[in-house]
Amino acid sequence: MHPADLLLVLVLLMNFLALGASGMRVCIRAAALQGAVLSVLPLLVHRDPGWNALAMAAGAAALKGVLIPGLLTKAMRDVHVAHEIEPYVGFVPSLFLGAFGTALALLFAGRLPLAPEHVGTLIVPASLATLFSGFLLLTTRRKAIVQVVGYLILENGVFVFGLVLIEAMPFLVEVGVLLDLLVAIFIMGIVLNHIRREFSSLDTERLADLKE
Amino acid sequence: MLNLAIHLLVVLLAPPFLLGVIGRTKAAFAGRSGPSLLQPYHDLVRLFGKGSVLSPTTTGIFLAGPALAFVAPLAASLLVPLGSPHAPVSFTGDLILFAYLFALSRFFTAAAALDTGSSFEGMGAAREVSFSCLAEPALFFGLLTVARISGSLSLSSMLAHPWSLGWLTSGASLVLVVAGWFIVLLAENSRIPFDDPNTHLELTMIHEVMVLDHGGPALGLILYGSSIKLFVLGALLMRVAMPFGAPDPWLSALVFLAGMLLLAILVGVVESVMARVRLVAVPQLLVTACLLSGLGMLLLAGSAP
Amino acid sequence: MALALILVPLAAAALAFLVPSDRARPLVLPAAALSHLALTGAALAGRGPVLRGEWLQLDALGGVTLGLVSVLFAICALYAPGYLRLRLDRPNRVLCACLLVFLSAATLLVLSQHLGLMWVAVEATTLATAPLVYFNRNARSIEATWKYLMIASVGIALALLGSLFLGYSAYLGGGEPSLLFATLRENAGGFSRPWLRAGFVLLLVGYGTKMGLAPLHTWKPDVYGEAPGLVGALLAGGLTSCAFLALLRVYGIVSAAGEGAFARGLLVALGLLSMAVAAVLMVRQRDVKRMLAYSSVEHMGILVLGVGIGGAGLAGAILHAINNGLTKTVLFLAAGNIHRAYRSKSLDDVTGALVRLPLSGALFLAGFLAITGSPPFGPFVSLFAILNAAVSSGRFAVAALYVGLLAVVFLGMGATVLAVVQGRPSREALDSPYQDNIRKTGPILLTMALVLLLGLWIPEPLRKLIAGAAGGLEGRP
Amino acid sequence: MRVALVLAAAGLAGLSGLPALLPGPLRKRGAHSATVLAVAASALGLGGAALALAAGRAPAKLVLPWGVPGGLFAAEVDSLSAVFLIPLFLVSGLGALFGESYWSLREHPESAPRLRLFYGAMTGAMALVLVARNAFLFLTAWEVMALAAFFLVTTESHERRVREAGWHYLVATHAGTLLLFGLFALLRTAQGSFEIARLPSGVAASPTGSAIFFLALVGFGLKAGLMPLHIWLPGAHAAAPSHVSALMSGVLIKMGIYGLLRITTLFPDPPLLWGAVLFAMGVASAVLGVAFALGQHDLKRLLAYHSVENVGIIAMALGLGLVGRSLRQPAWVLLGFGGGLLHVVNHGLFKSLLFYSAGSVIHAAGTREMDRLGGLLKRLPATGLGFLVGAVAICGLPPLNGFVSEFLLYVGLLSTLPAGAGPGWIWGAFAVPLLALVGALALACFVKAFGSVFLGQPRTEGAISAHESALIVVPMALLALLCAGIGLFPVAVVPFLERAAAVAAPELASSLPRLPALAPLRALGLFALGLTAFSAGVGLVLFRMTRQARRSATWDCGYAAPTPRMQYTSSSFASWTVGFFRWALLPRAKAPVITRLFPPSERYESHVPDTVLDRFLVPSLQIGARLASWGRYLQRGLVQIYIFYIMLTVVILLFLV
Repeated sequence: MHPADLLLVLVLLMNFLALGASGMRVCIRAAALQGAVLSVLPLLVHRDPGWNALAMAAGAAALKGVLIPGLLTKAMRDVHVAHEIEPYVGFVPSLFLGAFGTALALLFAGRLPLAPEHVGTLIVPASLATLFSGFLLLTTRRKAIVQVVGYLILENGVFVFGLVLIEAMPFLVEVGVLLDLLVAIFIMGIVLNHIRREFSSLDTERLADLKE
Repeated sequence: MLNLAIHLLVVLLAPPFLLGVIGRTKAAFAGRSGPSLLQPYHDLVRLFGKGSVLSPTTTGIFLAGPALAFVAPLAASLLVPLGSPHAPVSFTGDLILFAYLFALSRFFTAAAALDTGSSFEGMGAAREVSFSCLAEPALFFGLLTVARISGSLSLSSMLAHPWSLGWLTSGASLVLVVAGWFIVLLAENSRIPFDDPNTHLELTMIHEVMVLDHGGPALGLILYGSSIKLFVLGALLMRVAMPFGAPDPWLSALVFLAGMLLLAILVGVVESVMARVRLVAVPQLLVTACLLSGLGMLLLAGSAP
Repeated sequence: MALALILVPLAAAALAFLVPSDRARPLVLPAAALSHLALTGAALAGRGPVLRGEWLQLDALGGVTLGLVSVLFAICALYAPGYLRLRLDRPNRVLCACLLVFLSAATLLVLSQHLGLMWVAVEATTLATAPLVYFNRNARSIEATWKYLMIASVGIALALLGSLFLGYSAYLGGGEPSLLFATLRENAGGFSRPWLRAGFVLLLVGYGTKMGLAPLHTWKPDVYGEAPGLVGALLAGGLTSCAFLALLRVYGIVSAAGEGAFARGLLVALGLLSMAVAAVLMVRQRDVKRMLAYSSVEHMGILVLGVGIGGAGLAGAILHAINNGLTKTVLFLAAGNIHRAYRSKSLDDVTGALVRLPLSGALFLAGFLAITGSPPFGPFVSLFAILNAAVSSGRFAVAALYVGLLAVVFLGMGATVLAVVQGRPSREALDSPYQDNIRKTGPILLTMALVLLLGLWIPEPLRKLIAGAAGGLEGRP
Repeated sequence: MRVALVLAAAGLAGLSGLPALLPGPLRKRGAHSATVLAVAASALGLGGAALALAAGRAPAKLVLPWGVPGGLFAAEVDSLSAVFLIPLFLVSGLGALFGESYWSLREHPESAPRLRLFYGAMTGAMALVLVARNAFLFLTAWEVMALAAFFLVTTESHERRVREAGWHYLVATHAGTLLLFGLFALLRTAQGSFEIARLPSGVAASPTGSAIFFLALVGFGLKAGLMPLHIWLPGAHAAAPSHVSALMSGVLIKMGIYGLLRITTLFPDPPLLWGAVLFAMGVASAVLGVAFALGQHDLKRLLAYHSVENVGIIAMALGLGLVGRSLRQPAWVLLGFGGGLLHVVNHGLFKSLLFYSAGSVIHAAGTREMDRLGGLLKRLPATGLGFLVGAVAICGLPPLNGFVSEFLLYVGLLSTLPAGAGPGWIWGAFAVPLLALVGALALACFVKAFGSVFLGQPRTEGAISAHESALIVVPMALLALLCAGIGLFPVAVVPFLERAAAVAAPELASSLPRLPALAPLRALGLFALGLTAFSAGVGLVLFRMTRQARRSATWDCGYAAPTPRMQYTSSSFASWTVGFFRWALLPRAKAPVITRLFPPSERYESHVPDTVLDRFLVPSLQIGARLASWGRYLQRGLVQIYIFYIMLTVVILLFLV
């Protein structure tokens, strides 16, 4: 077993935690923990981690594990709304869907050709399962904050896949991660703030005036 | 030239006589002695001598109607061979011109009727133009049949065809066509059962109500023109209906005149034994004529070599 | 030269950010735009061969797009001062700066010859345009911005994943681990097929979201509806063309790998679907700008359909990107003027534009006729070229659907456009203070003249450029 | 030289409207110069077309490079083009003259400049359509023509009726243009280039060939107004200013005929089916067109439906010619194409005349409702006379031009009849009675129109105070003279028809007989002359005899107080014939139910809507729009659903991998 697989199992568990959480706080923490775990992964996968990899890991951990969840928690507190998530699809069905997706990801990944060093690792299935969980949160949750969490998890899924290329094409992975974070901060820091000011709510149903 | 002169003479002199014959036939049926055979001539002369009254509503169109009612049948007569094998004027497709000359006259008589502004004459004009929409195809189906059998596209050669032979080969078609044409003849000349010139109930009349406001020479021209029309259409019918060709021109002329007399008597008989049909039945009768002659054409097309 | 093209607008953005006056600041825009245009012209004139290993270069395809973006931006920049003078109620610092940042990002996108760098540039254009959408600072515009960012970010994330897939496909194929397009195309033959195909799908969805292909188009009506006409024009004409360029670059790799037929099948399907969805949603559309958004969805569909048909359709699609960009600019700017005059963009209030604003109304109508493919305007040439490609490749069903959908779109769009321009304006509309003037109609007129010109005569250099771009994508020199 | 002349005329006409746009003090002079330029362009174009006709079989061609993909500025003037160019330039020039006072700058300061601009553009574009020999050039000219016509139709777009008509027109014309896109795309695959030139034999029998023909039939048929593609025609003709209606009806719809004919000439071996289908559509258009015309109470809609009828007659003739080509019957070809093309010219002349007269009536009396007019012959004598000439001509009555072209068609149809020689095609003969029916119905319709507008007594105030302006009489007089001229001297047009027919049937060009050998036009002309002279003589005598006549009111049949409103109306006049066609016309009537002995005042209304447009197309489009509105559920505003779409797309597409 690859040492990274242990952590990847943790990542998968965090997906389920986020899907099953009924409170926003738990949800945010699950994403934060997932982000922090992921930041460490490149160091394990890399055969010869250099300084920049180390710096990347530290930066990512700080952002994903601390800064963003902190901001989200603050936003949540500022709105003074109920912390219940109020999903479109219930928690239990969400969990089942998540499990189904994970199973599918395992099946699907098994049929893809892999480089010898990646055969047998959980990288590809974990990535796909995380992506799927992110999508699930994005499409079934009502609160804007939880959607942001969903987006973060989606990003994490992409990041996990980046691990397979971290040696061949480090640039793509690193830049991608950084810019994605920039977007996340953008959405939260600025837009959430404006939404709160305009609507004094973060319920996305209030954000459905523009339609046919 | 001589041919033309004789032709014109016949066309100008003979038609009123037909009206006289019809009148006498009807009188005979009614058990009266009736007017003289020459009475229509007297009527015309009298009308041409009279003055006239014009409505201030009318315009020149009012006079154009009578003029064309006279000129068009006369012009059409030039295309039909009477007794002789050849008409004075003959060319490919002259049958179209023949039919359209009557249409020309119809246009102007109907317009002249509308010119008076009277709703009764308008009504008559409407009926006249509407019913001829149905008469026209019947006439044309017949012409087609005749053209097909004779293999020719000009009236002269169509009618000069040895019809005794035609009756032998395509008798069924010809019977249908002749029947259809006879109905058309009655309708186009406003005879019973379509129209009754003798009643004076404007609401029921077709052709006659159109000319209510015409008088004097104008009315004379109209009456004269309609008698020529009867004569010309009758000639067309009889040339096909009578399968007697005669080698001698004089003899053939005689046969022709006898045929015309026969036709006039026939019309008189029909007028005597039938009543005018209801107005709504008029289109049905005309559609029947269409179907008859159309069927004639169809039979022919079906049995084409 | 390449760096200058990217840095000049960036510097201008910084300058705009520093200028204190809302009145003076917009003037930075035309200045920067014209210098960018001049630089573009010079770059196009001196375009050299594509060098291996260079991350930023101007090839034929980039040349076409750069020219389009630069011209469009110049037109919008010329229009902007007049427009912003009307909107002094809002601070325009962020708007002006972000417009220029967008230009810089778009230029980067066009010039980049590297899959990752291109992705970064696409991301940057998204970030630069989000504040533009939020210019009006009301509930509707924040909603539009939120949806734009959410959907575009998801798309971008998928594009990143797709890029990674493509990279992994290359990695499995062995050879040089490089994401430069030239290298990718050279080595494409050995790539791992499943990863390549999956990567293309993800990139198609990702950049397709950015382009606005149905059913990924959902942000478009909201964003185009709520953004100022000027921004709508830049998004519909410039940004979508850049996204199209990104998609084309990816297509170039896939087709070099011998998977062109697979990619084209997907493109044809998505293209027709986009046209159909747009057509359906355009019927009885009462909001003028949303209608234009759906028209944009339709034309994005046409672009990928053209690529999907292949052959002459590819060149037709590239030409259509230009025509669509120019014509959309006409439509959005004219719609912007109409919006200002009527203070509404709904058919309930907007009617009789030809009476109220003879010039803007006429330009709007002309733009409509142009975009629906009427000769003698430019889009006719490209739409017809795509049809010809479909017919001559024997795809009659596609051709018939294409023509049929164009007809439905005409019906839907025409009903709305004619309702806008014909009839009599209301009292309130007649009394509103807005008046057309040369600053607000001149740029539109100029654009319309270009659209007409492209319908009657395509300059030789442009034709060569398009032929080169299409040839480059299909592996021909 | 000929091409250059025609192209110069097209260019001049196309730009002729520009001076009208001049602002301020130059406005008036600009409008005048626009008219002068348009007339000059017409003169130029007529010269070019006449030269081309005179030159005979050697067409003149001009090819210039053109910088659009596949485009080539290829223009050619052959006899076929020239036959269409003549009515085009004639009617456009006269129309410009007519419009100068009919739509003067003084009365219509807003729309007059625009009208002149698009009038010129449409004229120029039509000329270009007729000479274009390259698909790109053709389509460009075609659409400029179509769009200019749209702007002309919507000249009075502040009226709802006009907007609706314009919209219907725009949709129809754009649908047609899209079909033409398909047509030319297919033609290119068969041809190898965008050139409009002859195809190799065998293409016609292939699916591509059939597709080309049927696309052309529908695409061009939409412009020509063949039933049931005529949907836009009545509304647009009624909505446009009258001289524009004249140009549209007289010339624009013939562009559809021209296009169709031109496409068929590219095939050396058209199948029998093509001609038969065109022929059948022609019969349907002719019969139903005139039936619908009878049901109208709006003068211009009535005239518009007659355009449908006449296009039907033209299509019958061209169909006959095409059948003749398939069956190698030179006589049918010559009579069909000759008759059809002559009818194209004739219809251009008399329909313009009728529209000018109608325009003069509307201008003078302020209404187009025939039931509100009446007695105008006394107030507008020249207009009335013009209308009368047009009416007699359009009914195809001798001695005017309409008869000549219908005569050629009749003879052509009859010549399918004689048994024995050659393959039979008896359907041609069976159309003869139908054509006669059409003639009789047209006669009924024009008696109704002429009678209720010009004869009797004025029915309303507007009709009483009507007057006519002198300047609009000139174009009408010229057209009336031309109608009479062709009717009385039909031999004059024989060589042109022969040459044009030879172009239309290239493979038979050398074996075509002479037209007089088939149809005795000389005899016909002499007969017409004689008829005219004799009728004039009899009329004169009758006039002299009645000059002293007493004047007294029309006999009222005993009615106490007849009023002009009690005259037989146009609707009543047509009620019999509308009744014959109730199955197709589906007239709507609102009749009061009289229950009391002394009923209060009541209204009776009857109306004949267009069956295809109002009963079928508009309702089905509304249903379509309602169905489309379900599609809006796609866009419900929830970002979650939107992201779900993205996910779904990814999943589906990945499964396709």
